[in-house]
Amino acid sequence: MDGDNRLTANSDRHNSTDHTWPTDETRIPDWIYTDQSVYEREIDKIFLGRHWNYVGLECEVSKPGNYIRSYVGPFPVILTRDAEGELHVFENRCAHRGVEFCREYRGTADSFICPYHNWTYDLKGNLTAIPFRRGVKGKGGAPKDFDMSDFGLRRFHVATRGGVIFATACDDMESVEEYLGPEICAEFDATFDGTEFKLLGIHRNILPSNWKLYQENLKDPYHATLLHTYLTTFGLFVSSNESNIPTDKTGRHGGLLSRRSDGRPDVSEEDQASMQAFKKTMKLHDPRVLSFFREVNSKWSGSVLTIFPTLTALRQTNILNTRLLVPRGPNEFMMLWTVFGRVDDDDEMTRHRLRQNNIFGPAGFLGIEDNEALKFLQDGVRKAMPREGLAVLGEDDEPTETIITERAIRGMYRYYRDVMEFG
Amino acid sequence: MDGDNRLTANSDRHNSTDHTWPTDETRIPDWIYTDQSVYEREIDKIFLGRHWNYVGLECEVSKPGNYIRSYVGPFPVILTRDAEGELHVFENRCAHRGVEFCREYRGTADSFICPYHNWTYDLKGNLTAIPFRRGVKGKGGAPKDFDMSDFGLRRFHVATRGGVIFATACDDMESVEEYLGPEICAEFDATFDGTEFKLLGIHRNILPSNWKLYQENLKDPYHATLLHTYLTTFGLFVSSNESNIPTDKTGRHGGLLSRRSDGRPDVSEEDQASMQAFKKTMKLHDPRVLSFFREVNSKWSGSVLTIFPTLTALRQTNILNTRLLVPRGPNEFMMLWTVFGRVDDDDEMTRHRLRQNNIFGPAGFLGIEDNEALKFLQDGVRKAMPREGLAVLGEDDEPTETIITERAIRGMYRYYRDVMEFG
Amino acid sequence: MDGDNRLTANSDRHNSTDHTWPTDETRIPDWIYTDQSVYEREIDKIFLGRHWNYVGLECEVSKPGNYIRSYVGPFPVILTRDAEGELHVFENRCAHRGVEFCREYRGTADSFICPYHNWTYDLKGNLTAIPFRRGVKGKGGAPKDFDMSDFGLRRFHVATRGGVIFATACDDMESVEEYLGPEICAEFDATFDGTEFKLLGIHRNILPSNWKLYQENLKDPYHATLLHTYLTTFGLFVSSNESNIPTDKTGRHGGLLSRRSDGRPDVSEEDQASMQAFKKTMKLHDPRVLSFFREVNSKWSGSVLTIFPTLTALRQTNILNTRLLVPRGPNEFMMLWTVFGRVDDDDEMTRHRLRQNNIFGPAGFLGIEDNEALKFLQDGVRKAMPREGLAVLGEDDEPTETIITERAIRGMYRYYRDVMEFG
Amino acid sequence: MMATAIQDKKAALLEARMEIEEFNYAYAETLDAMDVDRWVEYFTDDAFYHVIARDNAESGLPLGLIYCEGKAMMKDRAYALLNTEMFAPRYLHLSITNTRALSIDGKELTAAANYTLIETLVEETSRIQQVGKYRDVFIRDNGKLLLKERICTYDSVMIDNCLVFPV
Amino acid sequence: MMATAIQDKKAALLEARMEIEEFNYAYAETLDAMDVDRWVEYFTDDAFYHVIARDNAESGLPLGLIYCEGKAMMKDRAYALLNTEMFAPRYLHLSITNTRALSIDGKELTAAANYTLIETLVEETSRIQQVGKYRDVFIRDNGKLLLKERICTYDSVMIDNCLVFPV
Amino acid sequence: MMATAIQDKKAALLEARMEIEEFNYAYAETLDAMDVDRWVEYFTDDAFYHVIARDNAESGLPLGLIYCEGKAMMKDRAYALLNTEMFAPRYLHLSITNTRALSIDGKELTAAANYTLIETLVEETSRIQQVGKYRDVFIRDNGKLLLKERICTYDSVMIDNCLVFPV
Ligand code: FES
Ligand code: FES
Ligand code: FES
Ligand SMILES: [Fe+3]
Ligand SMILES: [Fe+3]
Ligand SMILES: [Fe+3]
Repeated sequence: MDGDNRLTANSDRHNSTDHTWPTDETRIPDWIYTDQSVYEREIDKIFLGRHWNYVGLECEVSKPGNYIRSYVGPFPVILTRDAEGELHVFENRCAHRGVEFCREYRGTADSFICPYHNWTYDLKGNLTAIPFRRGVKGKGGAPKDFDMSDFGLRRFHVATRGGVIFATACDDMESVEEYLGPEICAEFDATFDGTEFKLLGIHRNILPSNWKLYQENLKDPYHATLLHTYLTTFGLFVSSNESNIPTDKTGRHGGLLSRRSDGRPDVSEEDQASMQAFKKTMKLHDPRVLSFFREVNSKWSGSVLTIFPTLTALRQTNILNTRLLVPRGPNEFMMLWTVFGRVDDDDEMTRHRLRQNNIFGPAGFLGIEDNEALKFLQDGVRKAMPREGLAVLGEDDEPTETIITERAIRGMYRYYRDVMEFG
Repeated sequence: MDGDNRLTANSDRHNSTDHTWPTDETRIPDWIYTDQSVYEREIDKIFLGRHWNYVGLECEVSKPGNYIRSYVGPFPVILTRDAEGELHVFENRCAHRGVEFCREYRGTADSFICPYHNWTYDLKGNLTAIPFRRGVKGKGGAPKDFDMSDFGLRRFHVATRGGVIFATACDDMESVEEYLGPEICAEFDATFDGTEFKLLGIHRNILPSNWKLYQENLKDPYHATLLHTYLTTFGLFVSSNESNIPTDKTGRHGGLLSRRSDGRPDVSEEDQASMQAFKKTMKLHDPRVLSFFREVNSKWSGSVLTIFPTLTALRQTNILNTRLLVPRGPNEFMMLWTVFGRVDDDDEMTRHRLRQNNIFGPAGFLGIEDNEALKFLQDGVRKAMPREGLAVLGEDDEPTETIITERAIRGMYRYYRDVMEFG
Repeated sequence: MDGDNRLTANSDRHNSTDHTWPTDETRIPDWIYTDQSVYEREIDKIFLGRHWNYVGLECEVSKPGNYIRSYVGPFPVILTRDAEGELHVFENRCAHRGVEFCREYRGTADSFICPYHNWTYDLKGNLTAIPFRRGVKGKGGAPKDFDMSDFGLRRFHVATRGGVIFATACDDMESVEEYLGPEICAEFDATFDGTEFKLLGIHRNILPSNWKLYQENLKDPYHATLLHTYLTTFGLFVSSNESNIPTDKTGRHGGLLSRRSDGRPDVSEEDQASMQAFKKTMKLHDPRVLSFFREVNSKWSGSVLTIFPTLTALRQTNILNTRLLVPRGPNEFMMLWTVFGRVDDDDEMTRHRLRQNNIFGPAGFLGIEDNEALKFLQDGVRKAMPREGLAVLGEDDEPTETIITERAIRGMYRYYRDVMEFG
Repeated sequence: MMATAIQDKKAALLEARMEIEEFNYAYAETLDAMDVDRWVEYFTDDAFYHVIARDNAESGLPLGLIYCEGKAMMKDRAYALLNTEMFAPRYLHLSITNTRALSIDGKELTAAANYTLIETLVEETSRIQQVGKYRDVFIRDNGKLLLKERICTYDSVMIDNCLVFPV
Repeated sequence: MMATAIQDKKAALLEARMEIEEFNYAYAETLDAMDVDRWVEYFTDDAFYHVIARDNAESGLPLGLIYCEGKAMMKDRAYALLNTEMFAPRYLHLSITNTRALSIDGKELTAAANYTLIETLVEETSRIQQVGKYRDVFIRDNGKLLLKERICTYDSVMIDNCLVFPV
Repeated sequence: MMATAIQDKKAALLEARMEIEEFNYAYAETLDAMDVDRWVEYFTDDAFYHVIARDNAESGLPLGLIYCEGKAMMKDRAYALLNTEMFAPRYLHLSITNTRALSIDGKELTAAANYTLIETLVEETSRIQQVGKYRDVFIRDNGKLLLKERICTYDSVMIDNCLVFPV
C-alpha cells in the first residue's frame, strides 16, 4: 500500500486563481468556499440575480409600523409593514451621505430618521423630509429642482407565501410557487400551511465557514445518521426511518423528509456496525422533549427544506424555524434563526416547543455538532493543500427515498456552476 | 409612488475597480472611502505629495531633548527638539534591519538607541554610533568605507506657525502661510496667536471610518444643528447664530466660524420644526461648563479649521485643541487629540478648560455623536450596494455665511479629485 | 550634516509590486517580509519544494499509535507512528468533504475517524472504511468501482536522523545528511547524538512577524552581545567567547557555536564601551540555573542550528530544544517549541533542565527580547515607508570565528533569492 | 424600618452574599472541569434553568438558548454532552463577579451576579465567548444552598459558532 | 502598633471592603442598566469624578476623558446622555474586582478596585471597551457610603471609537 | 462530622477565603505596578512558583513557562526583568476572581482562584494575554499569609508573542 496517495510537488494543487470546474461532477473544487472573487461573483449572479431571497416571516412584522433589520445576501435591508399592511424591503443606507441608519434589531415606527442630518423616510423607503430644505432665511438648502422622489431608498420586489417573505432585485421574477417548483412547493406549503404563526425568538450566530456549506449540510442525509448520535439514538432519524429527499428540477432547492418511527428505532446489526457512535442504551430522564403532537397535514414528522440561496426551513416534530444565511465574505456567514409557534398554541404547547428547541439552536445537540463540523470543514479547505472534495454517494437517477446519497449536493452545484457561468 | 427607486439588477452598482469620477459634482462615489488601491494612491499623491502634514504642537516638545511619537499619513515618525531647540521629524524605523525603535508616546532623550543592535541616532536622525563597528580583535564589523552619514533616518522638511508643527516630503514646498491661503491663514492666526500654549493632555481613539469623513464632518455646518442637540439646545451653535464658512481658493482647507448668541438661542418656530431633536426646556445644573472668557482677538467664539490633509483645529469658547488624523487603511483611522491651554492660565482657568472639554473628546457630547455617525456612515458605504452619496446643499457661489450648505465638502473633493488625478 | 538623508517625494520608496532584488547583496528588500504573493511563492518553491521540513521528534511519538498535530509550511499534517513503529506524515484533511479532522495536540490511536461522516483512516493515512459504503437495503452508497486506495490522505516522504523527523513532498530527495551538508551535519549529530530523548513539554506562541526573521535572528551573532544583556552579563555568550559560525555550502543552513568561558566573562574595556547595556555587577542569587553538566561530545557549550526552512535546534549548556516555525501569512507565524531531556536523566537532572529553561522560552530572558525585537522589526517593515534593510557586517570570506558579522544572513538570502527565482 | 432592623437586614444579606459567592465559585469550577454530571447537583429537582439572549428577553420573547424545566432535563443535557456530542477540544474559564444577595424570605434567597465565559480553542488565543448576568432564586435545603431558578441573560447575543456547555 | 491593634485594623478594613463591594456591585448594576440618573446618587454633592487615561495621568497631564466637579455636572451629563445624545444601541457589562479598603480615617475611607467594561454592539461579538482602576474616597453619610471622589484611570488609552456612559 | 463541626469548618474556610482575597488583591496590584521586587515578598524562602500551560499539565509534562524553585530564583527573575530585559511599554491589569479556600490544616491553607491578565500595548486596544487558575498552598507566618506554592495553570497556551511579567 505504501506509495499510494504519495504527495508529490506536482500532485494536484489547483491554482485557486484559475477557476475551471472539474469535469467529473462528483468532484467539488475548494475555491468556491474560499476565493474572494468567487464571492463577489455570487453577489451579482446569485443574491442580486434571478432568485427569491428570504428576508423574514410575517409574524416578525405582524402589525403596521413593525420593522426588522434583515439582509439580502450581504446587504443590510429593512423589512417593514406599512400603515396599509403592505410589506416593503429596502436598503439600510441613507441616500444622502450613506449612513446605515437603522441599528435596532426590531421595532415599530412610522418613519425612519437618519441620525446624521435627519433626512426622513417613510415605511415604503420614500424620502419624505429634508430639514432646512429651503435653507435658512432664504440662504442655502436643496436645489429648487431637487425632487425627493428621486432619492428614496432602493427597494426590492417583495413576495410572500404562507407567511414567509422573500425579496428580489429581478424585475421579471416568476412567482414563489414557480420558483420553488411543484415538489418543493408542496412540502413548503405543508409546513407553512396558512395558519398564523407566533414568534418565539431569534438565535443569532456567526459561523466561520462558507454559506454554501450550510446548505450542503441540510441536503446531506448521510451525515445525520453518523454525526448526530443524539438523533439516531432516539430514533428521530435513523437509516431505517422512512425518508424522502426530493429536489426541484433545477437542483437548487431540496428537501430532507423523514417519518419518525414509534418507540425504539429498529436498526439492523449491520447498520449499527456502520454507525460507530450508535448507543443502544440511552434513555431520557425527561421524555417530554421528544413528545410529538401532530399539527400538520403531512406524513413527514421531519421536514428540512433548503431553499436556494439562503433559506432553510425546519419542521421537526413540533419544532418550527427558519434560518437566514447572511454571507460575510467567503469564510464566514451570520445565521439568523427564527423560532416560532402558532398563535393558537396554549401555554403548555408553547413550553413544549421551547423544551423541544433545546435539541436545535446554537446550543442544541444538533446545532453544536453541525456548527463544529462546518468549522472543521472550512478550516480544511482554507488551510490544507488544495484538493477536490468528493460527493460520490448515490446516483442522480436513484429513487428519492435513497438516504446514503449526495445526490442533492451534486444537484445544487450543477445549478450553481451554471448560474455562476463557470466553464 | 410605488415603483420609484425600485432596485433592479442593473441599477447603479458601480464596479469599485473602475474609478471614474461622477460628472455631477454633487455626487460623491463610495469607493474613495473603501478601496485599498485608492488608499495607496493617497499615500503617494497626498501624504507624501505637495502638502504640509500636521505632526504636533511646540508645547508637546517644549524643551530640548523632548520627543513624541507622531505620524505623517500612515507612517510612524518621531518629532524631536534638539539641543539647539531645532525641530526635526524623521522616520521611526532603524536604517539597519528596520526596527520601529521608538515605542514610547513621549519622552526626553539625547539620542535614540535601537534595541536590536544598539545602532544609535541623534535627535536630528543622524546615525552616530554602530557597536563593534570595527569588529572584535580586528575581525568583522562594518566595511572600511561604510559612511554613517549615508544611513541616517529619512527626515521630512519641517515648518511651524503659531506653535503648530508641519512636515512635508516635498522639496520645494511653499510656506505654511501660502499653503493655507489668506482666508484660512487669518483664522489660523486668530487661534494660534503667538501666545505660548500649555499641554493639558491627549485623547486617543480609533475610528472605524475613512479619514476623509472626519474632514467632511467638520466642513459640514448642516449636521451641527441637527445631530448635536446639545449644541443647539444651549445655543453654542444654532442656525440663527452669526456664522461664516470660508474656504481657501483650492477648496482643500476650510473653516466653520460661529458667533455665540448671548442667553437663550433665538430659533424660529419654522427652524425648530426642522430640528426634530430641538429641546427648549433643558437647563444646566452647572452652567460653568458654558462660561466664555474672551481670550482671542476674533469676533468668532467658535472656530473649527480643517487643514488638508489631516489637521483639524478647534477653538470653541475656551476649548482649544488640534486633532491629527492617522489613516490605517481605507476603513479605519486613529485620532490623536491634543488639548491645550495657555502657559499663563491660572488654576481656575485650567480647571475651566478641563470642565469645558467634557463637551468634546471621545466621551464628550459632540465626540460621541460624531464618532457614532461616522461609524454608521462607513458601515453604509462598506456594506451596502454601491451608490453615489449626495452633497447637493447650497451653491458654490453662495455667500459664505450660508450654513445649510455642503459647499465646503464639494470644494474639498474638487481638489481631491484633481490631486488624485481621477479622470 | 543637516540636509543629509532628506526624504524627498521621489526618494527610494519601492513599489512592493515589482519584485526586483537589489544588486547589492548587503541590501535586503522589505517586500520579502510583507508581500502576500511572495508568501504564496514560498509555499511552492520552499515548503513543497526540494527541502526537508522538520515536523517533530521521535520522543513525541515514541510508542506505536502515538500521533501529534504538526505542520509542513502552513499546511496542517499529522505525524504518526504506526503499529510496526514506522513513522508517517500526512495531511490533516479528510478526502471526503475536506474536514480538518484531527483537533488534538497529541494522542494515541489505531485509526482516525472523521467526525462529519466517519470516514476512517489508518495510521498510514490510508482510507480504510466508509460507513454505509454499500448503502442501506441496497440503496445508495459509494459507486461499485469506488477504490478506497485512491482516496487516502496525501502523505509526505519521511526521514529521521538522531531522533529528528523530517518530511518532504519531493520525490527524489537527497538524504538528510546530504541536505545538511558536512559542516552542519557534524554539529547536528553532536546534539542529536543517538541517545534517547524524553519530552519535557511544548511552548506555543504566535509571533507577529515573518518566519524568516526568526531564522535571521538565530544566524545573527551580532545581536546576542547587544540585545541579550542577560547572556553577556553571565558570560553565556560574550564577544570574547570562543565562537564559530559555520554554514553549509548553499548558505541556507547555519550554526552559532560558542564555548562558555569559566567564571566571569573577560570583556575588554573597549568592547564594554560598545555594549551600552553591559552590567558588570549582576550576581545570581541562585546560580544553579547556570550550572553546566557536560553531556555531549563537543567543544561547544552552546549550539544554535538553523536548518532551512523551519527548524531551529538549540543546545545551550543543558537546555535542549527544537523550534518549528509555522508560517501564517507574511506577517505572522506560530512557533512550536519542543523542550526535551534524555531518558536516563534522573529527577535532579530533569529539574536542572526545567530550571535552566527559565532562561529561554516565551517567558524566558532571551525569548522575551527576541520576540519583542522581531515584533518591532515587522512593525517597521510593515508600517514604514519602504526602504532596504542592511546586512553589511563582516565579509563573505571571513574566518568563521568572526562574530561581528551578518555573513550567515547574507548567505541565507543568496540561497533564498535563488530558489525563489527572483531576478 | 428601625435603624437596627435595617442593620440586621444588611448583615443578613452580607452573610448571604458570602455564602452565595462560595456557591458560585464552586459552581464555576465544576463547569470549567466540564463536570456537567455534578453541575446538575447544584439545582433542586424542580429547578428552572434558562439561558436567554438579552434581545429576546427584552422583547418578551421566551426562546431560550438552553431551556431546562427541572433537573431531569438537565441530566439529559449532561448525558448528551458527555456521551453523544461531537465538538472541538476547548478550555473553559468561567468567572463570576459582582455577586449580590437581593432579598431573603424564609428559606428563599434571591440573588444576582455577572458572569464571563472565556473560551480557548486549540491553537487559538483566548476569547470572550459569552458575558451575561445571573438572576437566581436559591433555597436552603438543610443548611445547603440549591438553585431553584437560574436565569442567565447574555449580552453576547451574536454567538461565536456555538455554546457547548452551560454557563 | 500592638498585635491586637493590628488585628482590629485588619478586621475594620475587611469589614469596610465587604461594604464597599456591596456598593460597587450596586453601582455597576446601575450603570449596566444605563440608569445614569441613579448613578449620580452614588456621589456626594461636592464629589469629584474623573476618568483619565493612564498615559496622561502618568505624565502629570490633567485632561480627563470625563471630568466632573460636583454632582451638578454629573447630573448634566446624565441628562445629556438620556435626552440629547445619539449613539448606537449597546449592552454594557461592568465587572468590578479586586476591591481593596486601604485606610479608614473617621468618616473617610479610601479604597481601590479594578474595573472591566465589556461592550456588545448590534451584530458584533462582545469586546473589552475599557479596563482600569478606581481610586476612591468614600464618606459615611448616616450609615450609608457615598463617593466623595472616584478617579478612574484606564489602561485602554486607545479608545475604540468612543465611551458613551461613565464607568 | 457533627453539624456544628461542619458549621465551624465552613466558617473557618469562609474567614480564610476573605483573608486570601485580601492577599490576592494586594498581590495583583503589586504585579500591575510591575513591582517584581515586592512580588517576591509574597512567597516563602522555599516557595515553588510554576506557570505551566494547561496542555502540558494535562499531559503530565513538567515544562514550565516560568519555573522557580525557591525565592532566590524569583529574585533573579525580578532583577533581570527590571535591569536587563528589553520589552515594549505595556499596561498590565490582573484580575483575580473566584477565590476559594479549600482546606485548612494547622498552619497550612490550600486555595484556588481564577486569574485574567489583560495587557495593553502602545497604540493597541486592551486584549486578554492570559487566563488561568491558581492552585495555592499558603502558610501562616506569625499572622501573615505567605505563598509556599503557587501553580498557575493557564488556558491561553498559544501565547501572544511573550509573557513578560509573572502572573
Ligand atoms: S447621511 Fe443621512 S441624513 Fe445625512
Ligand atoms: S535593527 Fe536597529 S540596530 Fe539592528
Ligand atoms: S468530511 Fe470527512 S467523512 Fe465526510
Ligand atoms: Fe446536521
Ligand atoms: Fe459634529
Ligand atoms: Fe536572540
